[in-house]
Amino acid sequence: MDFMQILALVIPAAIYAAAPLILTGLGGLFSERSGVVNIGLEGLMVIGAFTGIVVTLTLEGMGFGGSSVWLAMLAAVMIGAAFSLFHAVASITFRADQIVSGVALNFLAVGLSVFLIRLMYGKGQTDYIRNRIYRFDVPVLSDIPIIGPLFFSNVYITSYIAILFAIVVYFVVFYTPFGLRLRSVGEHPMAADTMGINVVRMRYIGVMLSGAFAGLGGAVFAVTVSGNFSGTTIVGQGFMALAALIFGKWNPLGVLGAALFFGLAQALSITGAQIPLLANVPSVFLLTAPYVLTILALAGFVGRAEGPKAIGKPYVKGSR
Amino acid sequence: MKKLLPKNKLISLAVPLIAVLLGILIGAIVMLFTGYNPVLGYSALLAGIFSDTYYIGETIRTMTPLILSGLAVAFAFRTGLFNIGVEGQVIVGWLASVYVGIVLELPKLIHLPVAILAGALAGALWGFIPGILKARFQVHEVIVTIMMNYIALYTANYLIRAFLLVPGERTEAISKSASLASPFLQSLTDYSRLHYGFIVALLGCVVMWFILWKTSKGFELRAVGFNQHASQYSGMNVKKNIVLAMVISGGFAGVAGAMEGLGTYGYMSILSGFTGVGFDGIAVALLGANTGVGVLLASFLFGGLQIGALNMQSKAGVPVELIDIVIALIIFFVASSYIIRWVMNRIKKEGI
Amino acid sequence: MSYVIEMNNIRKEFPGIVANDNITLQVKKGEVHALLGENGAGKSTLMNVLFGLYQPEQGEIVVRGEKVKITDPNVANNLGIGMVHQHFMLVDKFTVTENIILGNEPKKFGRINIKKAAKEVEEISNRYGLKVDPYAKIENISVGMQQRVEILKTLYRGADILILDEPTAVLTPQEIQELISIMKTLVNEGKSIILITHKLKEIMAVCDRCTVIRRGKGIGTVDVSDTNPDKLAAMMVGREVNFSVEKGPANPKETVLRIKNLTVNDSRGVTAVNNLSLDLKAGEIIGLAGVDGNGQSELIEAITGLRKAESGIVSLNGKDVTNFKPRKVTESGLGHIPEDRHKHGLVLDFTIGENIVLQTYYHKPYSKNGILNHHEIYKKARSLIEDFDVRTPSEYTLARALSGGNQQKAIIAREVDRSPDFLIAAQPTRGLDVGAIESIHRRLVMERDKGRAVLLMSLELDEILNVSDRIAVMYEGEIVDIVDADQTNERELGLLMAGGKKEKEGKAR
Amino acid sequence: AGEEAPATDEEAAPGGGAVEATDFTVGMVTDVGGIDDKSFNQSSWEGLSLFGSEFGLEEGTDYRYLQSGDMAEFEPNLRTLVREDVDLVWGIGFLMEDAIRTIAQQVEDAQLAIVDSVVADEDGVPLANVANITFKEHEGSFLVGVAAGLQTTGNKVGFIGGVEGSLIKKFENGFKAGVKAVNPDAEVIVQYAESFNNPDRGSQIANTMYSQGADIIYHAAGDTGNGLFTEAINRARNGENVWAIGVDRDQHEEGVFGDDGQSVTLTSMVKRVDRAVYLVSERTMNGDFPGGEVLEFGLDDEAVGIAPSQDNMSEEALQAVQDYQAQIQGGDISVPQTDEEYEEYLSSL
Ligand SMILES: Nc1ncnc2c1ncn2[C@@H]1O[C@H](COP(=O)(O)OP(=O)(O)OP(=O)(O)O)[C@@H](O)[C@H]1O
Ligand SMILES: Nc1ncnc2c1ncn2[C@@H]1O[C@H](COP(=O)(O)OP(=O)(O)OP(=O)(O)O)[C@@H](O)[C@H]1O
Ligand SMILES: [Mg+2]
Ligand SMILES: [Mg+2]
Repeated sequence: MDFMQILALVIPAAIYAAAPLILTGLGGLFSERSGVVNIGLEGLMVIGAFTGIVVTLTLEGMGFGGSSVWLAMLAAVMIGAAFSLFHAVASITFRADQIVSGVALNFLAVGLSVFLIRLMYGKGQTDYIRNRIYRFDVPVLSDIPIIGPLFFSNVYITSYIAILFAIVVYFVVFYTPFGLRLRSVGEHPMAADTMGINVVRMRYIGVMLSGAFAGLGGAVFAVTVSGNFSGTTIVGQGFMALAALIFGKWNPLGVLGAALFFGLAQALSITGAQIPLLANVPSVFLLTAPYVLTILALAGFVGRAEGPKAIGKPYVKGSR
Repeated sequence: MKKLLPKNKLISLAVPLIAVLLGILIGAIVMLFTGYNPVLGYSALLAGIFSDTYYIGETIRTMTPLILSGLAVAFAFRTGLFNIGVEGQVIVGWLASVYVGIVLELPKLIHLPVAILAGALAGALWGFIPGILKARFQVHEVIVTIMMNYIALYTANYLIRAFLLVPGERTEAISKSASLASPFLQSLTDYSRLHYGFIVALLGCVVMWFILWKTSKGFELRAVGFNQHASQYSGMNVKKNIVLAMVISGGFAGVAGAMEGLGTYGYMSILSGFTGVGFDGIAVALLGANTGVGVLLASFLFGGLQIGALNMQSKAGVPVELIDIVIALIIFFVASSYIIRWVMNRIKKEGI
Repeated sequence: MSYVIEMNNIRKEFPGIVANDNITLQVKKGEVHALLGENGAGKSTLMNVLFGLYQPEQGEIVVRGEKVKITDPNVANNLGIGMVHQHFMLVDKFTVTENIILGNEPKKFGRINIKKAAKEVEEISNRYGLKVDPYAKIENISVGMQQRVEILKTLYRGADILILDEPTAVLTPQEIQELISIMKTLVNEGKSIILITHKLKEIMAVCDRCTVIRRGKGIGTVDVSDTNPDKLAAMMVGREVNFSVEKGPANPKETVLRIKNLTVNDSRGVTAVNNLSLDLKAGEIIGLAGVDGNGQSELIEAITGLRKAESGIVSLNGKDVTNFKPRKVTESGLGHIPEDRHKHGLVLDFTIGENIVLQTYYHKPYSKNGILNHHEIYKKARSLIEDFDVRTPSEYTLARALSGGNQQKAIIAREVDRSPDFLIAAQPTRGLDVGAIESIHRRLVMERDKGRAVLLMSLELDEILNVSDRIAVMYEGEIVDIVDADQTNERELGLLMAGGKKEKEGKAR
Repeated sequence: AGEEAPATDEEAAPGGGAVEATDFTVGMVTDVGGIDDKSFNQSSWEGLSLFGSEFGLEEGTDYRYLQSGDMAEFEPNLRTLVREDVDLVWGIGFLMEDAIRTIAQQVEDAQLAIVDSVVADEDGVPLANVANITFKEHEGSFLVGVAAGLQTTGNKVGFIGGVEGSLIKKFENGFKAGVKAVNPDAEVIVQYAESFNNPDRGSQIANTMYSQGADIIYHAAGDTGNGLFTEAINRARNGENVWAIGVDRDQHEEGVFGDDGQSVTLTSMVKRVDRAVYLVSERTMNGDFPGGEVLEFGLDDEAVGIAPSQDNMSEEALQAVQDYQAQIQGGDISVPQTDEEYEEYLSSL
């Protein structure tokens, strides 16, 4: 393989692998920027993937054909948001430890979704969906030399959607009143309160947005990558998204970059075995590369990642 | 004030109990709505824990690594750290203990402790890395430990495959001299896989309590966990203590892995995914309020539910996932203890 | 005369405590009304009720003659009530403008119109003489400027009733002067101010009337022109208070602390202490005066081993302790009451007992061979609680649950009890009421008389003048002069603190 | 050989409809995949179900399965069945070897059976109360290799393995041997995914292989292999001419894309675990438990071979497959199983 070929293989694969992480990471960003830690991203992705597949299968059965996946993703957004209420109620209203509540959410998501799958289909995993989201070459753009094959050929539309979302979220968080209020609630909820901002409401919105985005992330994973749902469809992607969030320093564009970086490392770990230079490297090095690189990056040039100041603490009016 | 104290203690005890009851109750409602008979389901579950010495043996065996991984998480919590990396530390501890169990030839009295120690050291090493990164570079331990889990999984698989593989996708069995397995305990429990590891786990609870509350090192570790600035001001070496805390936490986790390697299995397989022992440890620690006794009780609950669920599936047809739901709900209610306390106080007030 | 604010018979309870018990407060339009009371008297609580953060159990609030229900800060804002909290309500990572417009953002095409906002902020700040940089981040500006931002926040919302809760506790004398003139401007504009402060001098300087509360109960309201500090203090604590610290002449002996040509950098790597030398003798108190940020904190951190000295020597009892680890310095005879009691002084989630042995837990009898002896630890704690009058339910209580003054007493008990030859007291009375201050000052003098060397760092000139024997004034990392306390006055010190001796002009920052 | 119907059809039942309820009980413990993994767990359960319904057994009591949530549950699950005195207890998959050994040694009157492995004692002697079922996967793989070797246009084919080990090596070496037999110049790219349940990796590996010019890829990777089909469909929809070869079952369905039912599945190497399970269960019911035996199911038993869906196979390939099958059965060709045997085989070509 020549270098261009390798790039043409690795870069689209990286973007493709990154899309669910980007979306989920953005979800985590909303929650954590509002001051609520969200370890439950993994569980929310599980619910999203579950919804994505079950709804697609059902709609396919009803003859919706190609539009099934899109409707399913929409459903995943809503169910994800609804499911995140579990975390919101526990950690905001009931003042539960946010990490604990997130852990519980993860357990619940896997248990509940597989339980329901058994109930609905009588078995531990679903069938494969018929109408997936498939790759395409962007007309015209894919013919541009170099850039075309790298960024506009063999792409999933969902990858573009994810990247677009990252930019939109960046704008929303840093340039709109909503963003300012969201961040203020995560940094100093009492200050926000004295300025007439409803801290509890903002945090609910933050957590539910995280559910919506992580649900979408899970659904995207399911309809592009896995094609069916079982208890092992989502294993660790939510945690990787969390890592991308921290790695990206709670900044939407940072999340985008971190997720792409993870995607690239992952793509290399798979493709590397067939790249002449890397072929003789024991596979373990390539397999662990994304994780090792992340650690090195954090220790080396990214340095201290400082989260929103009030993160993890329930807001109790009038406490000091 | 004095008079209130026992009452408060009572509430503290009642909260986890109520949480467990609520979790089980909602589990029953779920069963009812999904067409299963909750009475049948739960009696099968209970029977699957208590009805036979075999089940009791299996429950204790399941508890053993859970206790230790729970202690690992709890220890880190107590020192202000969140060790999500217990899973990875369990894996490397498992591998190291098995390796020592295979390659060394020593009398049991030495071999067994050395093998357990090897597990502890490997886990400790795996905890050392996030510890030193946190201490030196202020890298968030949560991500590093998540990453370390994957590294442990792939590395252990690679090492087994490259150096230790025998047919069956696993390492060869450890020598008898390194084994925790006990024909006596097995025959006592109708061939369950109960092994002497549970003694190690019980010791673990004592060790954790002792280190944290009885030693001056534990004093430092807790102080650093609560307030690094004050600890530094009072002359403690904050960095060293962070590293030490992660090392000890990892050590507990490594021993949990050794329990699997030297006790339950006697070898290590190539893992197709995480063992779950580490992640369950998070739940166990939380439910156990990060105390030794609490961890012990919580892992009994978790171990029992997991073993009983098998019987529930086979006898009452209820999918094992129901138990995951129940466990999740229990964690949820424990975490929301504020609301339970609030309701209890309300009831009490109105009652008077 | 009509009142702009009337709080009638307000009662507010917290679990186990009545913070406000039937308090009445009436504020006239255009006046500065002081609210005076000991720590924990219930001042902040009363103001939080007025601002809508707490709901009173009983009582009514009348604003401009109309009975109102202030259910949350939004209602208060709409009524023209603004509050500057005792602990600043500012988001560190936001800019000045962002903090001011939060919740009330001007918009343009869905995005915040930050330019317009900044211009408005500038306008208001010019109008009232509240100098701020609209684009500066809060974490990078001085406490004084942060305070101005807080005031601007209320003005931006059009408040004409301002509540200032202990605004001067964190300010330098210069900043206090500025604030006082700002308050005067505001009142001239027709605004009304409720001012909470522990400093009677300030009340005398700006306030028209003063309401005193004690232990949650209203004691009365007086015209400031009819009263004096002694009377106010007596009203507040219910007995006579002696302001001047009773102390005999110092009896200095051998040199305990010797600092030679010390240079220290601050966290950003800029020189904060510049070639500084200072000697401190047993049996004397040196006051370290200076405007905040002139290297005092860095100097103390360098002495105590918390910060690296770039060059120079610190020696304690003749032993070179430069760049020793904190523990080594402590063991060489240092006691240190740190500036920030919550950050450095205490582990808030430890019990009082554990905090009492924070410096000594590894010693006999508190531990032996690495094993703690809880019996000894709590025995010690009990005796110190007794000796230092720390008000706590028990030695097993978490430090977090104690009031600020009692937390401070616990720290002092711990540090003094080790009988260090050299005691640093950094801002030991910040935020405390006169009663507490009195006892702490007495304790410092007691230590001096026992033959200890005491270095007292404070931003309060009163405190420096009353307690010290000699006063070292720091300016831009150097000691510009050392004067005898009984031969100087506030005016002279103020000049020195502004760099006067070196004939430098301009602001001290 | 290819005409054989799946086991769910009547004719696969050698007992032939003699329906009579007996008091025989049989149970199986699945791997983590469960009875719907589209692979050997499912196949085993199909065999057991057919056996049960043929002989009038009742599902859930007379014949049933327990699913393992993870590896730690193998032994408790197996033991549950043994403790309930189930007459024959199946462990599905070589991963259960140790659990079965432990139980077999402790409970000597238990009758156990294992698929894909041989349970032996310390001296390598198979235990007397365990029936060992293995397959000649290399033979079946050889046949699909022949098909791939003949139908590749770029002389490049790929093999995706699940987890590297002696079992999957049989698939790999058989396949490679088949390819080389008919097309010595063809290159076979081999990559292991290190996982049986990661379709994501499967599709990325397939992507890489196809990008390098391989046009036919065979997988022996369980669920991971589903990624191969995803990738192949992706490419086929964009007009590329690529194929996938399925494993264990007829995976024609997995490859279907578009509306007119085309499939990217060239063929599949079926491994009739169902058949073996059925046969051994029946023998045991009839009092002929093959304990201590190592039963090797191969082409002769029609237990491995190519799948019935053959629309995508060329005439030439079909013919060649038949020829080679005859040669293997006749002993003319010894299909390599291990890397060493493959090397030998290559030099003998
Ligand atoms: N959020 C809270 N919850 C419960 N109790 C509190 C809370 N905040 C303060 N307290 C209690 O209020 C009391 C006084 O606290 P506060 O911080 O007001 O002290 P203070 O007024 O500064 O007193 P001091 O004069 O000692 O400085 C303490 O005993 C503390 O237990
Ligand atoms: N959130 C709270 N929860 C419980 N008790 C509180 C709370 N806030 C205040 N208190 C109690 O109310 C009393 C009055 O506190 P408040 O803060 O109003 O005092 P203060 O007069 O402002 O004191 P300071 O001069 O220290 O600011 C305190 O003694 C404290 O015990
Ligand atoms: Mg106070
Ligand atoms: Mg106050």
